[in-house]
Amino acid sequence: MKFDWFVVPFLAGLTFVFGFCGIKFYRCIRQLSRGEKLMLKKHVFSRSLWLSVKEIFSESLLHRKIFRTHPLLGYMHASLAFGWFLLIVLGNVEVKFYSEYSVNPPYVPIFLNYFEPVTAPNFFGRGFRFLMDLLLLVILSGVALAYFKRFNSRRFGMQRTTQHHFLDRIAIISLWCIFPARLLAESLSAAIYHNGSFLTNTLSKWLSALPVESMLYPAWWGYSIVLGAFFFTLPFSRYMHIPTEVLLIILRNAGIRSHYFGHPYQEVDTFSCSRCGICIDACQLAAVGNSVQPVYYLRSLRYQKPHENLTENCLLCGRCVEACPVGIFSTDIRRHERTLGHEMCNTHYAFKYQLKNNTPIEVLYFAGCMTHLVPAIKKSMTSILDHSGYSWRMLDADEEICCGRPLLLAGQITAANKVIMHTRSLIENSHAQLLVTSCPICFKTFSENYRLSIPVVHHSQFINMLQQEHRIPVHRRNISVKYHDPCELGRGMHVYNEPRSVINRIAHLQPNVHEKAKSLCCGGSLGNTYIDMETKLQLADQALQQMEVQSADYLITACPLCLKTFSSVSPIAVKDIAELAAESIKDTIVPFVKVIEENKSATFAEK
Amino acid sequence: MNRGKQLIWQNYQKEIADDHFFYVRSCIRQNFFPGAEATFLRILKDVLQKDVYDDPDHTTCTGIGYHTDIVPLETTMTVVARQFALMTEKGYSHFIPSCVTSFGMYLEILESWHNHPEVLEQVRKYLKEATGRSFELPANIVHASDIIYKFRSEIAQKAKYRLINRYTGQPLRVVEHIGCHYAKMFPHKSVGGAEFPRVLAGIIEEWGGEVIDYPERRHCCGFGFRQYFIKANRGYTFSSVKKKLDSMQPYSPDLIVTNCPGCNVFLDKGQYVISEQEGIVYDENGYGIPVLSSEELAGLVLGFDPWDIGLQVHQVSVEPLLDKMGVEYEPEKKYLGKENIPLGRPLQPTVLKTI
Amino acid sequence: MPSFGFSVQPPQHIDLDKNYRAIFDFIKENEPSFQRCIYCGSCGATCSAGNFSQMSLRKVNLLISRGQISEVKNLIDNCLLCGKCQLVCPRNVNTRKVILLIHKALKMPLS
Amino acid sequence: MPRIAVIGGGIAGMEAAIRLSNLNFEVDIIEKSFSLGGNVNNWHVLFPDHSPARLLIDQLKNQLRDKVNILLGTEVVRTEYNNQQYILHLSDGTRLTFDAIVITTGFKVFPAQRKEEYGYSIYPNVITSAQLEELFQSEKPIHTADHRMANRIAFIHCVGSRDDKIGNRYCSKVCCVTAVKQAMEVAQRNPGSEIFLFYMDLRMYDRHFEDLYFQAQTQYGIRFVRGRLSEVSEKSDARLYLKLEDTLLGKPLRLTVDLLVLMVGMEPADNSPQLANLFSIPVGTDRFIQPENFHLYKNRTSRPGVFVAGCASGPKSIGETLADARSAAFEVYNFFNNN
Amino acid sequence: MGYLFDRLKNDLHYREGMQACINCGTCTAICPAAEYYDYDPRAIVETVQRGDEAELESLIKSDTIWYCGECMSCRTRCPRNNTPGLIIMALRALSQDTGYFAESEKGRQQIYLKRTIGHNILKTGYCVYAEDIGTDTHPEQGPVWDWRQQHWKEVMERLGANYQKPGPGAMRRIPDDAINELHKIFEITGGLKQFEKIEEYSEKKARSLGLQWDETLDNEYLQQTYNGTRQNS
Repeated sequence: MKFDWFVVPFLAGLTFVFGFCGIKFYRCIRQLSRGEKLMLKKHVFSRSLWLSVKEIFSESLLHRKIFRTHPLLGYMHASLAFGWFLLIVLGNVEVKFYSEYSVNPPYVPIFLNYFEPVTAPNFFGRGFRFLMDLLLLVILSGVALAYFKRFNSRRFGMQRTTQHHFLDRIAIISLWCIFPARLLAESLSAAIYHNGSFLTNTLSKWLSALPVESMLYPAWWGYSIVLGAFFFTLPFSRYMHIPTEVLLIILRNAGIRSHYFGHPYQEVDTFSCSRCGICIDACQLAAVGNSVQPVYYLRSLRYQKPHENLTENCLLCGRCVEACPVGIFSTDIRRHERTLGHEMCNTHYAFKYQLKNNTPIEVLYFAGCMTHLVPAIKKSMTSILDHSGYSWRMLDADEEICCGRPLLLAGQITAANKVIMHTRSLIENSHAQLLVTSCPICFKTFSENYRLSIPVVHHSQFINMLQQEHRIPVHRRNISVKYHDPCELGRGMHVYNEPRSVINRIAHLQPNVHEKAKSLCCGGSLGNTYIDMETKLQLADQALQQMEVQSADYLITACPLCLKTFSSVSPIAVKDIAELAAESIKDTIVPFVKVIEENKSATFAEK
Repeated sequence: MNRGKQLIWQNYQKEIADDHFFYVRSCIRQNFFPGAEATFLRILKDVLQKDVYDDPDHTTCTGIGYHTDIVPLETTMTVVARQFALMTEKGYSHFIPSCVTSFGMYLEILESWHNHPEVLEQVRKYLKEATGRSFELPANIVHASDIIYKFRSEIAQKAKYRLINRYTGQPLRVVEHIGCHYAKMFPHKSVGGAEFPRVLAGIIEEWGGEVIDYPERRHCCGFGFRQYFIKANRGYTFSSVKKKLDSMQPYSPDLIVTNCPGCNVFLDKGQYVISEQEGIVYDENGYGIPVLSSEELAGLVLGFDPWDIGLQVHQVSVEPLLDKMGVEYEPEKKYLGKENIPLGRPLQPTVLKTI
Repeated sequence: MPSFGFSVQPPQHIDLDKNYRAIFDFIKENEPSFQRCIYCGSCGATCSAGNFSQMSLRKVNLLISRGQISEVKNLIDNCLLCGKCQLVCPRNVNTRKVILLIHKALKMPLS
Repeated sequence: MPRIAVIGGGIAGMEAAIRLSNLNFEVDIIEKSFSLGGNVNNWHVLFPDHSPARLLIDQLKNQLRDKVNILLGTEVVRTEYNNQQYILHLSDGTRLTFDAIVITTGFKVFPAQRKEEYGYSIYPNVITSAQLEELFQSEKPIHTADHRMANRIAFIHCVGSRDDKIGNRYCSKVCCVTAVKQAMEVAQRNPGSEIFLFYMDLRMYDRHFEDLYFQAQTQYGIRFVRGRLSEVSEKSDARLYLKLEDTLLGKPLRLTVDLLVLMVGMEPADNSPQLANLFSIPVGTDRFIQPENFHLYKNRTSRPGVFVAGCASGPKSIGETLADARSAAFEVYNFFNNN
Repeated sequence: MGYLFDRLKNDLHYREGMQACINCGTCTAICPAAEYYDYDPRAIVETVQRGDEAELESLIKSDTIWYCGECMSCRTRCPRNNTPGLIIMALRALSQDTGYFAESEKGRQQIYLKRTIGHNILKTGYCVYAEDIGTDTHPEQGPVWDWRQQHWKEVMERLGANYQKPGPGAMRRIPDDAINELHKIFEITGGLKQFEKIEEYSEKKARSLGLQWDETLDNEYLQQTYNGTRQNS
């Protein structure tokens, strides 16, 4: 059994990390409900575990997603994570090759060259040495990049980068030191035993001038110490994400989600944030100077800092979730945290409206609060539904019922449930076969919180269906438009194609850089109760600029709220997709408007 | 005296006849303070040697019925017409109501007749049909307090007492309360207008007192007709009284003078009610603030026996005031009837002190 | 004391001399746009809750600025936070935040 | 060259005289008081830009200098008209002949004591907006009549305007914004004071007026209450007790203030009806001089050669008054060049 | 505008009281009722001015119009020379004419007023007759009043009243032909008709409420209107 005192820092650190994580993970899993524990068991002891393994490999080690964001950034992360991983694996294989013991303490592979200094290695030995050097080189390049990124993040496709705090700095410094230290130790031993490869050899030649024998032992100490330092700070720094992410991936693939604030899954989520800062650019609020992004929010959560504004000040547009390489549902965490402490709203609403007639109908139309402020949509939907030939009725003509989502988003769960119960009973009692709504916000709520016995669709889907079945005529018009995906409809409900096919039947749809999952938020989101109207309009303005709407005749959207927010700042007219469809039912466009449109699109063609 | 008020008063001077009056009585005053009307007539007849006719045939003007909305306008108008007819038949043209509600109502009706002659004609027909009487409109119609105002200096000359605190030599601090219907409807038919009425202020100052102006001076006494006569609404009345008393208390008044029978009742009885309900009395000695009508005050300064004037039927004892003024009176005679028949004495209230 | 069958009441008016401003100030501190309100009533006109209750943010703002807190709770209790008022407000008052702040203020010891 | 009499030496008269003399008319200003500038002499700073009123008057005076013949302390007592000329008999006994007349007699502030229930001239701490302007002249904080710091101040709109009871149904137009301007000025001088504005409608009709309103609300925390003052009474400590209704809440409202400012409206100057009479030109039910036509000929009167400008023909802001004076001058010019 | 409005417009009180309201609130500001009840004369004038028949109907069916004390302080202050007080009187007349007064608790009190004041007028020629104002129904009148009631006649005579005797003087007996003239006037001018209406509609209401009803003041219905079901307002 080989031992030397210098391995103590490393060994202690390693034990500490494993101990810490062990306890932490055990705690998390114990907090899971019985059902969730079952799901976890089913996942771990079944073939589906393979999914997790694959994901751990591709995300935690190769960082596939980050590669997609920016190759250089991806390489940086992959080189460090995957490189180090291979180093450890290879180290262990090499040990098997030399050591006479079948089992070796964990430090042996790390400090192999101290315990088993191979003199004059044979062919295999040289192979190992070469691979080791190669990996080390790769890792070092990663370190170099990381170091470089501190000064110039733009080269890595990041406008802004995270401000780190104290513990993170220690951790990051020790991490940066680990591999240079290893290089030094390896090179020194290479200088003595001449067992290095291209990297260590070259370096050993330069070092040979120095008293290498007396330097070697301290070098090993140094290597062990930085490793130890890293391991000790890891649990308290961003690097806790390395072990946590593994658990996260497993839980996620087991189908476990968070349902309330403080759910173990959320703790895992929180700890899995590597503070890479990719969410900062994704967040439109950053552009107007609010540091409220998940990276900061989760950090403040993790260190129990006061963060009320962080909780409230979020559009819940979900762009950060889309961008997050780890796939953290930070918006869920925020929404759940909002429920804490301010369940303030009423829980007994004295609704007056009752169903006047409940003669069975085919389509039940729910305009939604915001739609009532955009009569054009109501009007268009009326004519569309009349043309559709379906029997239909409008549920919220009295403008007094609500889907309940605004309350949900503000964390007023109990109140929201009352509203939901009421509206749900109205829907169910209407004996309709299909529920159509014009508001993506309502659409999401109906689909997620209502457990309705009838299908619910957004009007863009409904219109698409009608057009496909030729239930409503379509007249093509010579206009070119841009389409804006509403958050709740796109990222929220993954409805991307129907609106586009509707538009394509009627007008020329211009490409839009920020589309589908990458779509921008209009700024008017109900999710944010914090920022004032001015800021919201500022966001809308920026969004329009980024979408380069000027090139189009109309900006088409599918959400009354987006429409209202955009139209107050938009340089071009903003229309709802329903308006577009309704207008194209008959050639209702006044002639001279057509002329103008044609000239416009002519000039557009010249561009 | 305040310059600004003088300027205002100049705009509200009205003609007040100086003799040959036709007097009509007040329901409330007759019931509650019969002595006040007796005193008024005594002053006019004996002190001022005026000709005043007290008609046995006249009736209520139905004012309270009118303002409790049970008597229709036409009916009230015709009853009023009848009073005028009596006046005309007896050969008078100067009309003096004792009651402020009546006074206001007479003015209101005359105004309506003036604006709508057809209504006047209709009323003449009604009256003819009902009673065979016909009438002339009064040449001059003023309230009893206007008469006292007109002759305030004559009274002052004949006065035995002045509104001076004989212990301090300071003028008595007097609160004036004008019945709402005296000036609020027709400021130009009043002395001094609705905002700073002169009618009582003039009397008080003339007789040596100091008038105090307090925030709720113009607030109604709270009678409110149906509000008082229905028990369920009566809180309205005494809440109003309380508001007024609370507002005047900081000025520690010695006396409240009013020209309206109703106000007289409620400001007086109100002090009893509030003392019972809230335990509050509005003067430091616990006797409350005496409330006198202009007639009673006139009688008092002229040296009439307080018990002839009828000050014993006030709930708030007047003796502290009499002492301040130095009025001579026989305390033991307070509760005696005619020919000094003893009638016992009222019970003591729980809080409010009485003598 | 005889039973009078009625009782003397204090006057019912708004008394700006004992005007309770704590809640107004709290909201003003946390959301300055609150004091821009010109009481035009646009919010009340579009209010969903207004269709089944007396809710009107205009009225709520008034009551708060006049210190008439007692009536506020059962008004805003009807609010659905739908945010229509925010879109129609000519003075861009951040109405949803204001309402949440009012709820909060009413829960605080100061009220 | 025709000779023009401008009756009234306020800013309207001065501006008209300047423009007329620029058009090479011979101009006399006939002013009954002993100084030029009229009411504006009493103002401190002007809305919406807070520029000093004195400056405006001085500028006008400079332009007048030795162009125009100015008769101070003079009034017109009689007029004759023969062969298209007006002979004016003046209070100093002289008789002057003119080819045209411009009436710029302006306005007088509403005498607030006529609104009896407001206790003006009875309660010392009730003052008018005009008096407040005078207080502003000294750059000191605002105190009450009994020398206490004014910590609670109320401004009452529509005093002498929009009021059939005192016989003025019309709106005086400038009081709303003046109240806001003055309230802000008081807020600056008396920091921490509570200021209330009681209005019926806020008529912020012109450029930047609404901005002033916004500022007053957000920067100075001035409190606007919709309701008209009904009654003022004095408390034993000489503070004033106000009774109104908060008409937006439909509830009676009470408050005590240290100082009450009445936003007095405009009434025709005392001599303007007589003057109208002398020239036998009609006045409206509001007693302001009636122009021949409200849109086309708002400076002409029914009488050829007699013109009107400024507040003599109804309430106007200073800007409007000056513009009106200019257009009057041009009307005079047309009068002579078309005949 | 409709049936009710046309009738309202014919009322002299309405014609004299209603010019054109600018909702300034000077009336409510000094209204004694507005400080005691949840009451706003301005709002009433506004309702009437708005001319909505349905609103008017629910107004004259409500307690609201019965809160006014008819002190007429409002008349003094109105910058448009309206008199809310007179408008109220017109509304009350209409409410009694249509029988809607019986729909509100405050309105129902009219029967009690009719049976006290109304009866006094026709019986005695006085609106109030002190002997009926006992401290049992009017405890607020206090001990001195109580004493007077015990020695009613004596005190009256002590104070120079011509108590219940013919000829002039306070509290005299008003001659029968005077009383008869009053009756005749009431008959011709619609006074009696109004009394009958109040009786008729009140009786209907009493029956529909299942309350005991008779000619006196002591039956359930009248006692309830007099003493009220809730304290104050």
